[in-house]
Amino acid sequence: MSGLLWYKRSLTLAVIVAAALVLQVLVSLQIVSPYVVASPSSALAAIVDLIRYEGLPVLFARTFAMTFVAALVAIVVGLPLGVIVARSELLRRSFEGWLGAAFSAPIILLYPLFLVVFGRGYVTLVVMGALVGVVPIALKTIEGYLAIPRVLENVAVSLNMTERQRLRHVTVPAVLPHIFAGIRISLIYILINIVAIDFLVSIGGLGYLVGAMYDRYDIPAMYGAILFVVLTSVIFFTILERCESWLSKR
Amino acid sequence: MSGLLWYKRSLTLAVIVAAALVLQVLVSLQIVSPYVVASPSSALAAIVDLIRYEGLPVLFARTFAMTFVAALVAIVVGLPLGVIVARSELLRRSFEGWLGAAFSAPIILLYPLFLVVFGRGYVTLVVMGALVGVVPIALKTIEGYLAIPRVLENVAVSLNMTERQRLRHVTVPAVLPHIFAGIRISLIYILINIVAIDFLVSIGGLGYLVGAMYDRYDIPAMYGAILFVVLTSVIFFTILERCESWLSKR
Amino acid sequence: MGVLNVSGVSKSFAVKGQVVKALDAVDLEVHEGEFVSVIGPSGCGKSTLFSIIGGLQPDYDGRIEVDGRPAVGSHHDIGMVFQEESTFPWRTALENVVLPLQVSGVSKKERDSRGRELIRMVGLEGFEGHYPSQLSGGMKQRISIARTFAFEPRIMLMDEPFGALDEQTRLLLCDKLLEICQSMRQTTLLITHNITEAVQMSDRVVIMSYRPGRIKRIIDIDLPRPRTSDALSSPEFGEYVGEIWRDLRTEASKGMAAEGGARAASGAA
Amino acid sequence: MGVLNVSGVSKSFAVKGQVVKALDAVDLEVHEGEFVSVIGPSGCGKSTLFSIIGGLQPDYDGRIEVDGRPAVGSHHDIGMVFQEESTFPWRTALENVVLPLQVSGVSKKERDSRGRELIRMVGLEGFEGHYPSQLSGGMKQRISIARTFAFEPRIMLMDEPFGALDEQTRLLLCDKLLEICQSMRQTTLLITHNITEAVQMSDRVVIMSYRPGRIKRIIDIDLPRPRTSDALSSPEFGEYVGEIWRDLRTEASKGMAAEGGARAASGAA
Amino acid sequence: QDMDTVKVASAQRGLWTTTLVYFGNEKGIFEKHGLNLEIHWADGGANTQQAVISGAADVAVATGTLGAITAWARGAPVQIIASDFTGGSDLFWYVRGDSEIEKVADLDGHSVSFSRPGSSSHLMAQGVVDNAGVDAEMVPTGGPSATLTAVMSGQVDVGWTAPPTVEEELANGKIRLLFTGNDAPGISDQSVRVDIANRAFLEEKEEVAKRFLAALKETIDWAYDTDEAVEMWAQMHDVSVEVAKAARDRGYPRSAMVLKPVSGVDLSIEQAVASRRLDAPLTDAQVTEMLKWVDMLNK
Ligand SMILES: Nc1ncnc2c1ncn2[C@@H]1O[C@H](COP(=O)(O)OP(=O)(O)OP(=O)(O)O)[C@@H](O)[C@H]1O
Ligand SMILES: Nc1ncnc2c1ncn2[C@@H]1O[C@H](COP(=O)(O)OP(=O)(O)OP(=O)(O)O)[C@@H](O)[C@H]1O
Ligand SMILES: [Mg+2]
Ligand SMILES: [Mg+2]
Repeated sequence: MSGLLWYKRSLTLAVIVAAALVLQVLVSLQIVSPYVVASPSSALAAIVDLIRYEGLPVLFARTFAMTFVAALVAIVVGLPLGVIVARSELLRRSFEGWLGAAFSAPIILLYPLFLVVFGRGYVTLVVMGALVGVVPIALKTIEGYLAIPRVLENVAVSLNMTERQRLRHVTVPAVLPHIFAGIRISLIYILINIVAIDFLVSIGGLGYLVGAMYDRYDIPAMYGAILFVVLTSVIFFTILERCESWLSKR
Repeated sequence: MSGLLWYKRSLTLAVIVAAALVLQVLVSLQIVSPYVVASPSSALAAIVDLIRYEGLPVLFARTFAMTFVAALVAIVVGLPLGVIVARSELLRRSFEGWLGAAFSAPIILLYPLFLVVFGRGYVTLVVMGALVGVVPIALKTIEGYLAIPRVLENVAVSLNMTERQRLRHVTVPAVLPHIFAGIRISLIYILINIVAIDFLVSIGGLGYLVGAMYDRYDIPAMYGAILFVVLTSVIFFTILERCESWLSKR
Repeated sequence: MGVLNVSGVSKSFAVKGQVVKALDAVDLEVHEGEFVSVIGPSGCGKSTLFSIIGGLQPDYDGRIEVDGRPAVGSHHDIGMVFQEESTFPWRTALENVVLPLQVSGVSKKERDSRGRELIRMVGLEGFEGHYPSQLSGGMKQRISIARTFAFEPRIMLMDEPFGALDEQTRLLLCDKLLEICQSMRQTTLLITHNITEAVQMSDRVVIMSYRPGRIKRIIDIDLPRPRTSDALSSPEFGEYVGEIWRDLRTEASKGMAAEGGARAASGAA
Repeated sequence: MGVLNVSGVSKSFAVKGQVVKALDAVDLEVHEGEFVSVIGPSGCGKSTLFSIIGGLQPDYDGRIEVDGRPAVGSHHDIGMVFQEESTFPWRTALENVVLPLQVSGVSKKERDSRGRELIRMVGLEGFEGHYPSQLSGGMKQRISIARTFAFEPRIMLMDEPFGALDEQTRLLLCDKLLEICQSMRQTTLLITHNITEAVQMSDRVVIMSYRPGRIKRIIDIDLPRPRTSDALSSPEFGEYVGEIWRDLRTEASKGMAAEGGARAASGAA
Repeated sequence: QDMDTVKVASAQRGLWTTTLVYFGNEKGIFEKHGLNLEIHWADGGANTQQAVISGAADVAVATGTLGAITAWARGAPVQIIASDFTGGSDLFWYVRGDSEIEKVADLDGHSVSFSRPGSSSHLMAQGVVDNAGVDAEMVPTGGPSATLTAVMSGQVDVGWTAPPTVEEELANGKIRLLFTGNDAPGISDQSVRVDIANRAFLEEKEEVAKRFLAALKETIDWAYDTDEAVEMWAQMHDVSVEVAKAARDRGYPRSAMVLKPVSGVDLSIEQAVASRRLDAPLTDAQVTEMLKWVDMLNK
């Protein structure tokens, strides 16, 4: 496994670096206007100032924390929801498909109202993040729950397992991978929503920073900030991977 | 098939109606503030005015058209991209996973720059929509392409099929379902992005309408407008379903 | 008076309105140390009978007795090997085999040593640490069998354990299983649709009719023990095979036609 | 001088660095109207040979000749039935069967009538409109076979067509196939790992060694024709089965051990 | 004595009127009145008012009159507590130096920007355009710097701004002045921006609100009697004090900075109805109700 994984990682890295280089050239040759796309080097350089003067670390920490909490909420709500729906034929039939589409519709447009209800603060971001995050987790949980091999459940019965043993030895390990897939998707949703709304109403996270830099028309700094948004998602994905392999090892 | 489908539809409908009723009650009992959530009835009522005074039909048509064009572009770009990547081991290894995550990162935040490049108009919306729409289509195409059963390709060879026959009888029918799944996802992305950006910079579609109603504190009208966003997605999904069953029938 | 007594067991399923009678008044008796096979065409109700005896299928007519005491629900004296591939993909071979011991709370140390022993018994030493995805179909089945032996059941209940394997692997595994069962005098009820397998292993072969699943005939196999697959070439062996096939052929033909129909019906849903 | 001549065919695969020799100098000759079976343990290279003869595997050593003319690439005179389930899920039974005709541009009207005829031939009348998902495994295989017959090949090349089916269904289908081939005097090369099947159908059985895949022995089956599965019970039949099994047993045992190892290796990747 | 905290929402950090409260706070004037301000910057229009409606802020300064009226009329829990700025002398509209637009009459078929719907810039631009009877497209472009980008990149033809953001570009001819807010009819004596407060806040802490407005008044006097505020302002935009001072006197005559009365309300209502923010004009009774706090709070 790990060998391949490592290979994959380094490949990805290579591609990213290559892309960066190309961009660098394009920009420095003015083929792409530096008022639209900052050269990677200048973006990286800008990060220094962002840290020194704009309190990047704090903002980064905030966005990270908000995403984390929102994800937790989404899991705490989405998981049971998924299980309930999966267990009920009727609910499932109706929830899947159309509602799925309707759900993923423009919740983000309602941000003003959430501002009204939850006030102009971190709570709003977390709530809206969690809201968009719940759906994929629930859906994937359903999927996983339905994918548990009947035969393994039969084995559990034939071995006279208790409910708890069965949960521990069959249900959880079987559903876990699906749940993690769900968490991955919802993490992206959550992060994008939190950052985007913060960008709009300047509540004080990476989104706000991106917005502020744009308002000053400091393009390199803006990209520097966006880099940190991407970094956030990468960090979360790494953590998730660890959790998963750790959990599935037991 | 159709019997079940019908059953599913009606179930969904039932759920929606039920939800609407509950909301209606909550709002009219002031349990939920009408400054936050409009009662479904008032939202529906507001639609009349939206049509009469705000040119809802035109705005709706615009958003619909923009989404449609963006989707077309996304398909035209994403499909070949997917095929190319699927065919190259190296590209695939690096594109999947991490880049997928990075991709789905906050493109929407770049809208100011797109305004600069493509001007403050429909083009920007279409371009940004297409941009976010490409990724899922490409990914699903890859998935589908890799899922073509080797044995069917062997059958094609053993029957001395020409490249065209092979494409028509094996590749296309095998990949089609995956592609459609991809189109569904990207349609949602596209619609949300187009509406959201339009909401921010009032270019003149449903997003602009939602924004305008919000600026006027006309909450029912705002929800009325949002309803039409959802309607748009529903229409697209219905069309897609038709296309798919029609295509797979031949 | 057998270890396992099945008397008058009937079972029907409601499939889209109409009722399918899967089992009809099945009587069956397995004695201590005996090896009995139930053979019948696909869809005749073998797995249904299997799950009823194993206690996975609570509602049925008739009675199941173990040592004369009525058996309800899953039973400590009955160990099951399933038709489908039933290893836990997230557990290594060893972890799969020791699962029953883990469930009944045996210490890690002890269960490991016993697990390794069982794995040796089914001839898989060296593969303790492999995951099912790294094993061939035949090896996975051997793991499932070892797992059930770890359960130390009085009665071993198997549903086409080798159904998914190619004939040669099957013949080899049958030899292996036969050897183990004979050495342990393991009471076994084997469900199969493979005639050679049934003849090769059994003291008695129970032939089932297609639908409703009834017991059509019981044949005593008196070939000398210990047996191996080499018996294949003996004329008596051929006799038995031929005799059983003559009985089954009609049933199987019925089955093949009907099955397609059934699938079509369900597929149309 | 046979219709199909395989001379000195060898093939190696590079699996993670080390080279696996799948086939080693295989010579084989199939005459007009003859039914030849190739039998060998799992992993001995049967499918490799199959795909080389069928022209799916262009790079190999040795020569394949049809009517004395070297055959390169997929060949109009060779029709293939695959080991894996190979019906097109998005086509009905009829549409599956007529695919070869459609490819070679036969008019809709004609190909339908011929398609129905073929479906009747394999005993599936009434299922023309069903999709594979609505058919049982046995029925799907019959569809694939009918599809290959629609191709009207001079040589029918089959890779374990019944490998996935239960023994009884297999016996019945073998009878069916046998009947068809005999009536059409269809030249056939059947690849199988089922001894009974080989003996029941063939004029000659080619036994392959495990690895590298070599031809270990060729046995002529002179049982009276027309044959059916009833021959099962005849002592000669048992003789042949026993004889072949004695040869195969050692190979199969080698296979079973090695295969697991191989899977482990590949699985570990 | 112990301090009362007032949460203040203000639009667009950097404009004279929106930032004055901040300067005053820095100077310590509010502290002197026993007030401890928490200022946060929204981006004008409905979002500033949302802060107050949601209770996230107690008061908002320098927010558009139209938006305030609409919010109040729709029953949102907000009250107008003072006039922030009267007349349109502080906002002006410009075109690129190379634009073919010479005068307002040339605006036909061109686009004119404003900050956000319902803001004072919206109302003035609309006024000028309507008055000239030209058919121009109205486009919300956000803050002055974003707007400058929009103009320079040709997204809009006419940009809006407020001193001293673009003094430099004006000087070196990159842009040309086209019209100011006062060119809109009736604007010169209309309260285009008001200060608003959350109703609950007013009812619970009327006396705090009084002190806030008193401090605000003192801040204004200080900002015109001394040059300290202007210096702060100049530093914020790093322009010379002279430039800043000129900008203040041209754009923000002291006469426009009276907290009371809120004038030109009828015109505002008229415009609100015209832009369909109100379904019907407010009755006199409603108007009195809407403005009652202005008199109660401003001594
Ligand atoms: N849960 C179920 N619901 C409805 N019908 C069922 C169910 N289980 C079995 N059946 C029906 O009962 C009959 C017997 O099924 P069963 O699986 O016992 O046959 P089988 O002999 O095990 O077949 P095979 O040899 O293919 O395993 C079949 O017709 C099947 O369709
Ligand atoms: N494409 C390939 N790449 C690498 N190794 C291969 C490939 N195809 C086959 N092999 C190896 O060649 C050997 C023969 O494979 P083949 O499939 O021909 O055996 P087989 O006799 O058909 O087995 P079975 O009876 O299970 O179908 C095996 O060891 C297999 O691992
Ligand atoms: Mg069964
Ligand atoms: Mg093979």
